[in-house]
Amino acid sequence: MTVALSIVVDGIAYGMILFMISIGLSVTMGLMRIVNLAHGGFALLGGACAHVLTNSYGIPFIPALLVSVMAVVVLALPLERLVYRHIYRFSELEQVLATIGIVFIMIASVNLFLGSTLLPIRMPPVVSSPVDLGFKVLPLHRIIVILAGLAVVTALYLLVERTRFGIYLRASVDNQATAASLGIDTPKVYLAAFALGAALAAFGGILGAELLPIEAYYPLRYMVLFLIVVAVGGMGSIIGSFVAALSLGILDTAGRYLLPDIGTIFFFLAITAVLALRPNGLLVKSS
Amino acid sequence: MADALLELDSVVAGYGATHVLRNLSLKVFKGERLAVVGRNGVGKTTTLATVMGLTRQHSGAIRLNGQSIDRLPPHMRSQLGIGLVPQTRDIFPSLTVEENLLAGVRNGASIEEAYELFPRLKERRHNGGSKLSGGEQQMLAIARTLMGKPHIILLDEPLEGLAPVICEGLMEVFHALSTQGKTVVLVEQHTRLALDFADRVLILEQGAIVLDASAAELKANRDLLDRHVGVAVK
Amino acid sequence: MSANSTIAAARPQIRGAATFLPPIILLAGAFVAFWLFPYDLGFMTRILIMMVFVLSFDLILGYAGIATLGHAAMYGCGAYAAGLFAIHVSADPLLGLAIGAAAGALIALVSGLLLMRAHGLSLLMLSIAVTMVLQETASKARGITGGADGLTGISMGPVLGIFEFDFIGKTAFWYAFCVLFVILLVLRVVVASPFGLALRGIKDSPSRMRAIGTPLYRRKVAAYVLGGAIAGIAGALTAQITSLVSIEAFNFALSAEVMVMLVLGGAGRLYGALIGTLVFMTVHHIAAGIDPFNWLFVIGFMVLAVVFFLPEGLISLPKRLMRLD
Amino acid sequence: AETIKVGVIATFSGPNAIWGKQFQEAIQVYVAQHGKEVAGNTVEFVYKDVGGPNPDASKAAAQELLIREGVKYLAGFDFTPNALAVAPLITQAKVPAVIFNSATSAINKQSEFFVRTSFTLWQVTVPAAHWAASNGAKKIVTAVSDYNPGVDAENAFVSAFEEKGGTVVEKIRMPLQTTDFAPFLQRIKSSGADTVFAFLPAGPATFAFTKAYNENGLKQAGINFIGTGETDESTLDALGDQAIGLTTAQHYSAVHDSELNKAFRAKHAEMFPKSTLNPASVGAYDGVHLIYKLIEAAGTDGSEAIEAAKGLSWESPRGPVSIDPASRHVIQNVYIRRVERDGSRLVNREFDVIESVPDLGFSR
Amino acid sequence: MTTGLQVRNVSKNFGGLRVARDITLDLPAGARTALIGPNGAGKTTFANLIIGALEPTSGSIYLDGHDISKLPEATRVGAGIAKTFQITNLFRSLSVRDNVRLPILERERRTASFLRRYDGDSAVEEEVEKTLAEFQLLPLADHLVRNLAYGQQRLVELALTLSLKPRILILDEPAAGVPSSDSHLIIDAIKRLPADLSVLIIEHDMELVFEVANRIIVLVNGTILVEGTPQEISQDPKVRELYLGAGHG
Ligand SMILES: Nc1ncnc2c1ncn2[C@@H]1O[C@H](COP(=O)(O)OP(=O)(O)OP(=O)(O)O)[C@@H](O)[C@H]1O
Ligand SMILES: Nc1ncnc2c1ncn2[C@@H]1O[C@H](COP(=O)(O)OP(=O)(O)OP(=O)(O)O)[C@@H](O)[C@H]1O
Ligand SMILES: [Mg+2]
Ligand SMILES: [Mg+2]
Repeated sequence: MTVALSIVVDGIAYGMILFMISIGLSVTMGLMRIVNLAHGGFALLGGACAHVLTNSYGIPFIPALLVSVMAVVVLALPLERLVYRHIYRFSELEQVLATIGIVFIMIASVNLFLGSTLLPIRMPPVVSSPVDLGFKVLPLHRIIVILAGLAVVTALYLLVERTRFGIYLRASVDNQATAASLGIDTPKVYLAAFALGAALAAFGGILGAELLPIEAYYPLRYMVLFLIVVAVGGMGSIIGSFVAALSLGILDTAGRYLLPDIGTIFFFLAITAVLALRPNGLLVKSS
Repeated sequence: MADALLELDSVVAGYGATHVLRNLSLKVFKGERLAVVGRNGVGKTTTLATVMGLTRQHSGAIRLNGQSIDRLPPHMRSQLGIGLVPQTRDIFPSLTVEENLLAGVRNGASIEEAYELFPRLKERRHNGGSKLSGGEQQMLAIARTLMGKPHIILLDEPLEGLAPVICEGLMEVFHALSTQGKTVVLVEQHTRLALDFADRVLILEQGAIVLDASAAELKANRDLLDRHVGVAVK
Repeated sequence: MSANSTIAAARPQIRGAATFLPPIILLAGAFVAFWLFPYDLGFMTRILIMMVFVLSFDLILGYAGIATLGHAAMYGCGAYAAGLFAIHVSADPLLGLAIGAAAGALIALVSGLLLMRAHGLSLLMLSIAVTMVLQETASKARGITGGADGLTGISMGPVLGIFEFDFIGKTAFWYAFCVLFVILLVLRVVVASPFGLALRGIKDSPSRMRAIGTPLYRRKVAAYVLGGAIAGIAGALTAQITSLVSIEAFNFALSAEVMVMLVLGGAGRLYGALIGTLVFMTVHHIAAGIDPFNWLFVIGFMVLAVVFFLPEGLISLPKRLMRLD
Repeated sequence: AETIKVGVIATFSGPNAIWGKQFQEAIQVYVAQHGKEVAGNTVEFVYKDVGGPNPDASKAAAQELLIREGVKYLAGFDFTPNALAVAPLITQAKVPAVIFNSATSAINKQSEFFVRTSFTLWQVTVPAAHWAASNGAKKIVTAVSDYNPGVDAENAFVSAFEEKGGTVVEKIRMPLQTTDFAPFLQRIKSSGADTVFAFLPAGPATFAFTKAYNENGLKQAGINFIGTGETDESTLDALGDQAIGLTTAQHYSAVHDSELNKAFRAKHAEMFPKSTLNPASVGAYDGVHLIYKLIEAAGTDGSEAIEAAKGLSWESPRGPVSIDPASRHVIQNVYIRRVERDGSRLVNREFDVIESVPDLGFSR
Repeated sequence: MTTGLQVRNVSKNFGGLRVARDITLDLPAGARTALIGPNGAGKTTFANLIIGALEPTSGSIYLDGHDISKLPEATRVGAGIAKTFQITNLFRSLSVRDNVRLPILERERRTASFLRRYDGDSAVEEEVEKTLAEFQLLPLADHLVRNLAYGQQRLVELALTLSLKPRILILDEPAAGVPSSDSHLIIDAIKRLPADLSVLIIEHDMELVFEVANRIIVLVNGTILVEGTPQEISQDPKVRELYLGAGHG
């Protein structure tokens, strides 16, 4: 019984971190439909920035977090104007190639300035202090991530499904020429969505750094993990990504509790089963 | 004659490096009903798409109300009052019918107007755009463009795939629009329909206008049409 | 009608030159490389093996349009099968290749039965999952595979009973080249066959393909198995020439790199696969030699430049240049 | 007099580039201290990047070095497969290869021409187990990453600990891909052990594990930590305060207290102010020292050089070392250290020593 | 044995929407049947049920007396049922010639062979050229389909489907997008079809329907409203009200 409870609590805590670090990809890849392998790159840049701010300049965590997210947005805007804007029109394979190129350059840049070792982000000690939930001890940090995750999923859901911006975004992605002929300023819509994706990537990267520590090769090391969440969640579905991240978190945690020896095999076999049964995502019944 | 509402002046345009329109010039006047006819592949769609800014324009000028618009991106042209109903309909598949309409709403238009025009759409309002029948898609495409309250409406074979009753109704709608002062440009394969509807008819061949005549003149002079468009006009 | 640039393909008349020229260039290239860079045979052999591997992926991705990120599965299985075969059964290289091909084909068949029902992102993830499971299995089966330390103790007999593998790597080079050449010829026949045309049809419009009565799934599995067999051969070559198999053979990075090389060169064109591999590996080698810490910049910018200026891949460069004047 | 080339095969790019960097810096420090001239010959180092564990690239690099560059000694080798891949080549070419890092005992069996100046897992893990047993550990749980080095470490620790009469209550193998260690820490906590022996690859895994060790309250629960390379100097600062108090057994600490090491550290700090020393550094430093000695003794004759290496002993920055003639592996002291804060940096402070330990895994 | 296609009590629901309700009809060999009806009546859906792209919720379909309701699409095509797409669906990055060649090769069961060239069979090549000529597509033969104007693509669509030489042919709005000046190409092609072929035409162009069909079925809201000769249908007041409007008769 306590094992089951532990699995659920640890699983949700882990799953929420998965959600936070991959939700940005859900926006760029799922909604905007760019195969954005550079997603981790934005998380890396955000994390590296937060590392420099907290470690080298001693800036407290919260302001460093905000500044880093802003910095990534500021970087993403010209990048979108100059590079990504052309990438939208590419075929999927060309997008793979282009975004891999971008991610290589991001990695090389971080590597050049900060080296290839871990780039820890200093947090106030209280953040990592254990909180006793009665049946279980959970670090405060995880509780913060859980709350942040819930806030993000709600806000994004409302934005995409309930606002004109959401409609404009989905329309522009479906058919840019037609959306433009209807008077939708597609470049601006894309720019905003892309900046949102990059901001979420940075935000998630920094909050998730406790588990997936930032280092130059971060984007490549965890690329598969990000992709899995989006695939299991279903392209373009915010709620889907959320459910997928939590389920994967619980699944992976259960594997570690119950079948530690074959944890990895179990995890991937489970994913295979899920994708075979629900190829379009957890929440979408295959027709 | 008054100044043209829309004017194309020696426009050369196409896709990539290919030229489809070769020195095309035409004028459309306010409140006019203009039909464009021609065989397959002569550039009718390309003409409309070029006005909208969706092709690559190599040279020439496009003016709306005397203002040059050929540097403007499509959405600015749309905001200036040009509306296009594309031949391929291009319904947004990941939006519902209602959201498709909302995507086009501007200038305080209400989607109830669209539902009045096409009750069928109201029945299917929560259906995904990709799950409509061919004719329903056509209705949605027309309604969606009208949601932007355009002054000049470019219709690319809007009747294709619609039931005859609906076609009749639609032609009446187009008529009504033009009596409200809107300008309608209709590309149509069915020459008879086009002649019945339009004041003036342009015949396109190989990316250029080969004939510009009033509908009445053409009706009277059938062999002129035959020569340019083909044998099947009955 | 519109301009000539929309003409699809060369008419049959000029096919003669197109048929024989490229293999001759390839052959000549090998001799020139062998003669010019006698000290780089080890590296050039790696390129040749990689070319075989990328070619096998071209059949699947470039022709049939099946995008996977787990092509290393077949490569790794081929490598382990050939390695274990050499240790426990026979040191004959050609037999080993056959075993590698069989292993690649087998794993492609088994996984393909599942994978070929999937599409898009979920196909990508499924193919990754298959590779991960294989890698983890190889890592845990230390008694058989040597685990993370690698499978050691492979020592190969002479090719055809005549050509011993030598220290400088001459035999290895020509051995790998001959395998590449044969595979290339085989693939040329395959892609110009009705089967090859059907694969291109599948890539273009699966729903239409079904509507003309093609058993889509069977064709896709067949293509996957054929690609898998060739990937298995590439893996077997590595095992035989390096005399060691490591679990890195199943690496995700390898699968991804193969895709990058293919798209870089031009997918759906056999010679695109060859050019992409050659350019990617050579640039990587030279850049890493000059500045091992920062070569990633070079690769990153090269890849970006190619997608932006040569969207059909490096193979379209001559066409582009010709169009300039 | 001639120019004698030494080929260094290591990882200079990719996520594991730290190895090549540490090697190269140590080599340059050694050369700066001792000059390039050995017995009238000039020694030149040629570096080859293999980008990580990649035996194909390693073999091709060795071929190129041996044939084109005509190197007389090979050196480097961070990952085991990379070393294993060159075994047939060096045997055939009779060129000694000095291993600066790869820690699997079996490598030296694959060729007579391998000599190793680093350590093996058995060499440091057995002393760790013995030390733990004689310092109050009764019940132990092992938690290792599930790959060959981890399993090696587990075997070494368990056998040595049980030999000393201790009990191993649980053996946990954690998948390499693990990012969230909370479930494992939970198991460790509830296993009833008083000490956990951990082995993980340095980098993200160690970071997340030590973090989880603290956050899940293991320290408060009185479960001691003992490890080997987890507090490697290259990641120590990144681990931060959570690492303080962690106990490890290793053959070298950057703050080892000796004149030789002080000189090494000072020169290194002068040449590479942003960098830090770690066990890989001393492996390379001593490796170069060994190569110099071999050149003195045998010039470019590989077979003779290997003979000369056997039994050679010298004073290293890590303390006294010698080459075991049987295993061609370095015999050295293993130190028990604890992480402490020293000014702005964290250090591995030595507080106990097990002397003259050979490669205990070679004969297994 | 009954020849041709029999549809028995077929229904299809999309969630709560009933698009086909208990449809029963026969398509005997040699028939020229037109299926008309308001937009969204379920015509395309019905065609998809016959071809096997959709599975019926209930009911069965027989071909020459054999139940084919459970067979996959590809098998049904192999058995001689073919359909054109209402929304053009072609091999866009292949040439026009290859678009016609592929179905012929498939029909001849050649696409599993990989030892000979795809253009190596003279009989097939002859047929390809003949088909292209019939639709006046020869000048475009080497163009990629994606570079053709929409109307030209419609012609390729038809040519491609006819190359399958089916016994049951379903044409979903074959003339949509084809100018009236060229619709004779389509009418001619339909008229040239072998006499024993059963054709089901879905079309809103009444001129075409009246020209080629000898029987018309009117589908409204997923059920068959009436069935009859062109004469009867064009006089039917209900059909006029629901579908034809004032302009026809
Ligand atoms: N996307 C494209 N890329 C390249 N060429 C194109 C493209 N679309 C159309 N074309 C070519 O441009 C020419 C004109 O096409 P357009 O679609 O304007 O003709 P159209 O008069 O509208 O024909 P239809 O009556 O068939 O709709 C055709 O020859 C066609 O092949
Ligand atoms: N996959 C689907 N899911 C839900 N509804 C669907 C789906 N496919 C079709 N429909 C609905 O079923 C109805 C019938 O569609 P169908 O395409 O068969 O009409 P149709 O008679 O061919 O019309 P048209 O003449 O306009 O082409 C339409 O209202 C359509 O919206
Ligand atoms: Mg058109
Ligand atoms: Mg229809």
